[in-house]
Amino acid sequence: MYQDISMVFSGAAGQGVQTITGALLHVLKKYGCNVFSCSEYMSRIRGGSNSTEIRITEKKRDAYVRRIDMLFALSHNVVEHLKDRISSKTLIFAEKEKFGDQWGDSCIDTPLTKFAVEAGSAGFSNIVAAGVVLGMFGIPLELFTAYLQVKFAAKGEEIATKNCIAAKLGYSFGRDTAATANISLQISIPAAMPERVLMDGSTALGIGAVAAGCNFISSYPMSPGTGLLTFLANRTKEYGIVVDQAEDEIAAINAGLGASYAGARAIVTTSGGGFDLMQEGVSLAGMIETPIVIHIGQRPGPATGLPTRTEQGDLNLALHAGHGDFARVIFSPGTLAEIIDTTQQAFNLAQRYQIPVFILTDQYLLESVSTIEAASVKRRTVETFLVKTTETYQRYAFTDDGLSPRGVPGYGDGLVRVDSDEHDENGLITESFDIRRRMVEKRLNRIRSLMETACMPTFIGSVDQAETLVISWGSNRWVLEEALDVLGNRAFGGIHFSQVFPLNPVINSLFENKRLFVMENNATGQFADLLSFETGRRISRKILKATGEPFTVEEVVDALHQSDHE
Amino acid sequence: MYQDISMVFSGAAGQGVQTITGALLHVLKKYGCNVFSCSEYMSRIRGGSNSTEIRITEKKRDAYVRRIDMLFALSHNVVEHLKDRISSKTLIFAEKEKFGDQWGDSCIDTPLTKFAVEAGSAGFSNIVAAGVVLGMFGIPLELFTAYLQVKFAAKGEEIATKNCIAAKLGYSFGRDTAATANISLQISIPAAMPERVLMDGSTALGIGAVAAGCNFISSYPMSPGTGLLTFLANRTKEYGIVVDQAEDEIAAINAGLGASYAGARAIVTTSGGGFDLMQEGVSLAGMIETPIVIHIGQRPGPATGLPTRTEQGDLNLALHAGHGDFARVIFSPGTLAEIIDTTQQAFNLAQRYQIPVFILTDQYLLESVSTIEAASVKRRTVETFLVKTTETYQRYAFTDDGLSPRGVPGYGDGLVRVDSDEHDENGLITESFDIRRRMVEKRLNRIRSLMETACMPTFIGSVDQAETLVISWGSNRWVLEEALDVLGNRAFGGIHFSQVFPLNPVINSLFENKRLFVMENNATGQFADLLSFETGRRISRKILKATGEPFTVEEVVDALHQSDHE
Amino acid sequence: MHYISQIMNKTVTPFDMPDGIDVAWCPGCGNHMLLKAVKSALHELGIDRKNLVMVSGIGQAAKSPQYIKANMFNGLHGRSLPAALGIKLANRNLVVVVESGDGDMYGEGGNHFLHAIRRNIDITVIVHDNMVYGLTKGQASPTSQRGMTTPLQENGVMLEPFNPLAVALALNAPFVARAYAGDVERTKEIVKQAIAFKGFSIVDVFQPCVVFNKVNTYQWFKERTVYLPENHNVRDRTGAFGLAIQQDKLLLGVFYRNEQRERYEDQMGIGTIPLYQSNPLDEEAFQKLVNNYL
Amino acid sequence: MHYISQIMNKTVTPFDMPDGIDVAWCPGCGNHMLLKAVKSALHELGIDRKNLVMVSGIGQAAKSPQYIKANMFNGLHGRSLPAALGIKLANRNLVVVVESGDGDMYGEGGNHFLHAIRRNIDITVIVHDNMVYGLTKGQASPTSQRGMTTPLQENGVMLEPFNPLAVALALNAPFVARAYAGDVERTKEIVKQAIAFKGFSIVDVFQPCVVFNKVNTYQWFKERTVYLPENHNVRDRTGAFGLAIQQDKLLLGVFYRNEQRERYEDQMGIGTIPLYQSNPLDEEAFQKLVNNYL
Ligand SMILES: Cc1ncc(C[n+]2csc(CCOP(=O)(O)OP(=O)(O)O)c2C)c(N)n1
Ligand SMILES: Cc1ncc(C[n+]2csc(CCOP(=O)(O)OP(=O)(O)O)c2C)c(N)n1
Ligand code: SF4
Ligand code: SF4
Ligand SMILES: [Mg+2]
Ligand SMILES: [Mg+2]
Repeated sequence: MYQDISMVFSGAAGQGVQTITGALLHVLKKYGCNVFSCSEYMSRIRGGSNSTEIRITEKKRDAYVRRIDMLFALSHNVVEHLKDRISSKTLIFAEKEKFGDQWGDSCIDTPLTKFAVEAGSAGFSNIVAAGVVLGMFGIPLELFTAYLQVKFAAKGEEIATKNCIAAKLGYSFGRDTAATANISLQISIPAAMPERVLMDGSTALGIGAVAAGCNFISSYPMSPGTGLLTFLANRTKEYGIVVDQAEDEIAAINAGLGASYAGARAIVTTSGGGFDLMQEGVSLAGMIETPIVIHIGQRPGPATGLPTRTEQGDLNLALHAGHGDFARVIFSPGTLAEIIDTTQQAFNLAQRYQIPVFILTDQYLLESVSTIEAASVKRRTVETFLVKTTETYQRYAFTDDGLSPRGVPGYGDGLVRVDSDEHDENGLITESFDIRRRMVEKRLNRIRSLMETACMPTFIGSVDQAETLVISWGSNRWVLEEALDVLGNRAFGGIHFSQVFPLNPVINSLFENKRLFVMENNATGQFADLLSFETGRRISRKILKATGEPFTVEEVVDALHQSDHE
Repeated sequence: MYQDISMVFSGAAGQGVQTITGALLHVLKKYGCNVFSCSEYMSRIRGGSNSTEIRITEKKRDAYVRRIDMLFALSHNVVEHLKDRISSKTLIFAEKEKFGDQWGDSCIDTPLTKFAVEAGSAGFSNIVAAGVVLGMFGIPLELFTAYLQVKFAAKGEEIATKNCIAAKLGYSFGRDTAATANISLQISIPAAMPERVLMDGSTALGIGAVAAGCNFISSYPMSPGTGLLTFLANRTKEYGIVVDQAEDEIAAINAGLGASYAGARAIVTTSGGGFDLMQEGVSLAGMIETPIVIHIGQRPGPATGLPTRTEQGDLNLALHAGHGDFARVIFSPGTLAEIIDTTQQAFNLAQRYQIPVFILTDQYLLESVSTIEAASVKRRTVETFLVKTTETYQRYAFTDDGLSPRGVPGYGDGLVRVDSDEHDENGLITESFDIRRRMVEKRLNRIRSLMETACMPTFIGSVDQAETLVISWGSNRWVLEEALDVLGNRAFGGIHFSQVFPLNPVINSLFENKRLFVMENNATGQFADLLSFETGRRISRKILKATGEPFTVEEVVDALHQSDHE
Repeated sequence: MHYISQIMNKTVTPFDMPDGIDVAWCPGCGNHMLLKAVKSALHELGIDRKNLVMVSGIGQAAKSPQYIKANMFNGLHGRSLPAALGIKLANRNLVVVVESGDGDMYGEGGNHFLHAIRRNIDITVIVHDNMVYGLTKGQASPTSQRGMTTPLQENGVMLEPFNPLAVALALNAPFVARAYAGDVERTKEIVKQAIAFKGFSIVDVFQPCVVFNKVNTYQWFKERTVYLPENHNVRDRTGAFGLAIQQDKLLLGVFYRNEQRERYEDQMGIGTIPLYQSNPLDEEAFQKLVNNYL
Repeated sequence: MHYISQIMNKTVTPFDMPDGIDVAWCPGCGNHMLLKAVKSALHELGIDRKNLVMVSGIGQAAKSPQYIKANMFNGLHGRSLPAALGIKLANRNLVVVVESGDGDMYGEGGNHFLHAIRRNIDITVIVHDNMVYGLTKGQASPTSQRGMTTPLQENGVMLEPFNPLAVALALNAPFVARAYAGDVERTKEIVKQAIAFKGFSIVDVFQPCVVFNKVNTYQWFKERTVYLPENHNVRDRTGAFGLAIQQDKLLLGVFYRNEQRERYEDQMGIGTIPLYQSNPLDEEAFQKLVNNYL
């Protein structure tokens, strides 16, 4: 009897684990469950050992757990790969015919291939597997067959039908197994479930960008940043987006800036290593006061590091990227809603303040799939702040707030002249120290307004009464919430930052008389240091992890439990 | 009567101001004076307005002063260019025939061209000008003619002789002018002056690199970083240095790392914008644990900024350059001796700890000329830390201190395998989380030892008794010392950091019960922030300047004077 | 026509900057003549300066847009081409002309040079090829001749000079030309053809640097350059390659034209409405987008 | 010979890694065959693995050095050539072989490709040209054919494919060759010639990617490739260019050889003592250096 189940599907790259998990997530969501999945995989195209965790929970739980309740082993080395997460309670589903009896008593022989062949081809075994799960949990088969009909519609009726047969064979097997092994899912499904959408972080980012009026992207593929590029590339016609695959990251950001100068709403996407190469471009954005949104999908460094794994190690990089002083904003969303919303904010702020704005995500966030109420997905007004120029237009006119009205070439009677050298109000090279001084101030002054309007963090649990605040940013939003919930100790409250720079000075008051913990997925505690520096407060504890894996709920609970007894 | 004179020579680019100042510095030094010069110039090859200040002082004073005692105007727009620095006391030397009477009473008509033509050609007018100065101050003419003989030896006797005639004509004019205008230099020259060498910062850096056993540089020209590249390029044969002009900065650092991997002692030189492009390479150095020394000659950003001006704006950049966490060291010398010494330390530390080591300088430091006692220029032992490999050699063997013995290919029986991916002890790609964890620690652990052995800062004045410590780093060493001396207030003491990262924890005790001021040439106070973060102490005041000019002694005095009355 | 008179006798064009403006180039530099040729070409083509964007990187050559009254994007060293690409893709109504130096375009910017040509976007690239790094005081550039000594190359340049025409032809650039700044009139004509060409056009312009390049002087170019014959076959790519790598005479003119290559912006289906006029999603379209994931 | 038997029937060379090692390439990939060809070539040339450095960037191809028992510098994506340059200049006794992908070498690393050729340093560059980005899951690479659809190019690739041979010839690369991984034997022979060549040698190797490139398959290459005739004139640069840009048949073999070009390391006067053996200044030399500024 499971009230909160963690199932892991594991096999080699290319074995189609995604076919199983894609189907299950869809059907389970339709049925009304709360579902979540996250994936870990190797940097290779075929072979190796990858796995995807699916959680089915009554409460919304969008976080990675270490525990494996059921493991579907699709290749030999699965148990070796996951040994740290398998316990005596883990049920293993595997084909004994293929893998022998290596997994002992806890293994339920699951003849996927046999059923698949029965349905028409060994290729259907993934569908069989999904069927087994749905059968075990008594999820109506029709939901699955409906899904398959749609999915394989294009491939012709025969294929669709065979898939349905495979599904059904698996389903019956699952139902029987559940009965024998006394397996059941005890999750109450609300009668009237609000409409929910199901997607991964990259998709949310793409939706946010499209909603933000993004119409230009030039980028170079790099995991895990590529998802956004692919999302937009597949919607060029539909939304009028110009998509260019750049020859390198330097080209990407310079093309983005060129486009932005000419009036496009531009974004670039990359990961830490590619971003290193963009830094001179970031500095250019600062100098020419041209908006650009920069998405950094973080992964473990240094250098190539672990290209398909996760880390939150690029905060300092984003914070100090590009030589010279100028204003910037850094968002760090942790939920689908936050991704969609901060992405829109990012574009609007970039335009309003004529600055580079960063969105920091990571592999874990981008590739985790979860749900969100459709009605809560909000569109912000697309703000452009462009002016039609007159003949006397000056791109860098001095104004009270340091923001010069921004024109674009070809719109109005003026000329728009931007210069990476220090320049005067007209954009002409200058060596006047006086103008230099004023231009430096101009570029920095907007930080004040950016601070005052910075997003407030989210409170998790009883922040007021808590003695200790546990602070997270970015992808750790849900793991923190669940850990605090599991811990159930009112001495702990949570605070999550979906904007990490600049920080709203108001937060200082939150921290009064509190012990502060910061949890983050890097080796040194970059946000802890930033927070400590900006607020002048001591961080009592850094909960860190930099192995390339995300935090598990269990280890955060343990870490907090332990501190409680310190 | 001058006891400390500031002379400025100003003209258009290409007019040969350096001929005058080069000769004067040399002759005055030979005579036994303390001399210093610094230059400011526009980013152009011909025309515009540039100037060089020469100071002749009794005490050693290697700092820029705002005050101009004598101004040699070689072109029309000089006074316009320098108007903020000219006072009623400024004597202007100019050719009235050329420039008319625009400069009023304070102008001494100095017919440079006339004398030059008399000597054989208008081209000698710079020599005449130098002669005028030496004549005014009664420096023996022979010192000058000896200099000219050597300098023009290669060009034949006739040229040398004509130069000497020009010198003499200027000299007589100077002597006469001094008599009429009652000008004299009152500087006591010690009977036994120790031997001193005269050079600019770039030369000191070059000497440091050669002494450090540097034998490889691949770099791309960028002001003010090019000086070092040129220095080494002109000495390839003499010292066996391999010099490669790279196609871009990315190539430069990757070539440096390739060479270092193969056993070279490699350096790269650049400025902020070029360094942006090197960051992925810095990250690679961190990952493959391969030594590299990186010289950043700072200049004002963002972007192209003011390419020939000065700033200390790249500290944060160096501190956080490259994605991922790994150890690094940042030096920030402020005197010729410090440049020569820290450069040698940089190479040794890079080799010992297998890390990137930075040397941060700036245009002001690199292009200022001053003297140093020859005997105080010290050579450090060149430390290599290379091992001859055996067949079982593992490049990333785990050891107690995290430092694996470093071998190079072709030396010994082992293979040297380095990898930008996360790797095992053999350098092979790994996706083991456990090895990852240990490798991250390995790369970070050496920071502890680096902190403990970090250079202590230099104390200026009465640090113990002072209520307020004024802190500088890099090129502000001398301006701080002079300002404190001029101020003569025992409530102020100075501390100068020639290493800014990591900081030796011992410094914390120095700051006990002191008010802390930090002065630096940037807009936001980057070192002040770092210091405050690392020591947990409040910085009471940041004295900042980011106009592209260095600090003047006067403004630092004013700033401190003012705080004194706060 | 004599150099000085060419410069002084400045054509009045709508692209002239106000008289007071400080031109930072050295007297006698080929840049002045090339500037004149470019402004005249723009004028004679009847281009509206409000729709013209001059794009450059950093260097002496890259200052050109500072001296042309038009829109300007004076970006980073070596990065003019990506910026120009972004501009043109964001608004194809704009005339986009890139002016930069040999170091900027073929050194720091070499990778963009390769891939911009592959894209074939309708921009014109004019390279002030003085075979030296001017602004940074005389180091070798990619086009420096072997053996030339410089402050950095005291034993002479050791690398094979970069041949921009040959490389452009290898990439099937659709318009490849070479000019000589010393001949303002014919340079202007070549530049006009390049700008009028509907696709990526590259004009490498020999430009004497009177301060740092004492090898490739006005005299040197005068002796070695000769125009392609009238009957030169501009469609023969291999032939053009042979002429481009020829060393005894340096040929000038349009080497190659290929109107067949499809433009990037056309293939992408970019219309005439600039991106700054795109309409954001309305609520309905937004809901539709979200509802794809129901 | 049939693919599987070629791979299985693995020659035992001193460059083979221990058997347990996990080769991360897909079954059936052309990389396996190319690896075999390279290891055999190294073996037959009698190269001592202790003096061999395999250099690469990042990508599927760039994993090759992981599978070759020799010294290895597996650097950054696109940056293999500068690293190789540094290694060779630091110790010219080392045999330096670069192995990387088409994206790595001609995309991210394009600028280094240009300028490494200009230098003419004695290294060998073997490009696994699968006309796609393998490791990042199938986006277009610089050599992708126009029209090929990918996850990112759903309307097909729009850029002109990069022609590595033509560009190398434009830069006067002294050794330019093309091979096909499907023919291990002849590929091995070409690689041997390249490594034996005393200067910069480039071998572009067609390498089928069985997962992401469904256009340029084993079958496709088999139908289109043909070896250069025995009597091909390897000294005719313009002729080689014509053959390199030819589309109907894709030619294989050594297109061009030019022993005349001086090597960079020779021009620099680099001797056989590696830099790790250089002697630091003694006190006297140091004093002399300082005293220059008296
Ligand atoms: C990233 C970067 N690297 C180096 C520089 C320094 N720099 C400015 S211009 C230039 C060379 C210019 O040469 P070229 O493009 O030939 O122009 P020229 O001055 O000869 O006209 C260099 C190296 C820079 N501004 N930015
Ligand atoms: C700076 C940087 N940008 C992007 C990447 C991501 N990346 C890794 S390999 C690769 C492409 C590899 O293509 P190719 O060189 O053709 O090799 P293949 O996998 O096809 O053999 C990319 C884009 C990276 N590692 N570093
Ligand atoms: S340095 Fe050379 S290229 Fe630059 S302006 Fe002067 S003459 Fe012209
Ligand atoms: S993805 Fe393609 S290139 Fe990479 S190993 Fe697989 S088949 Fe080979
Ligand atoms: Mg040039
Ligand atoms: Mg490839």
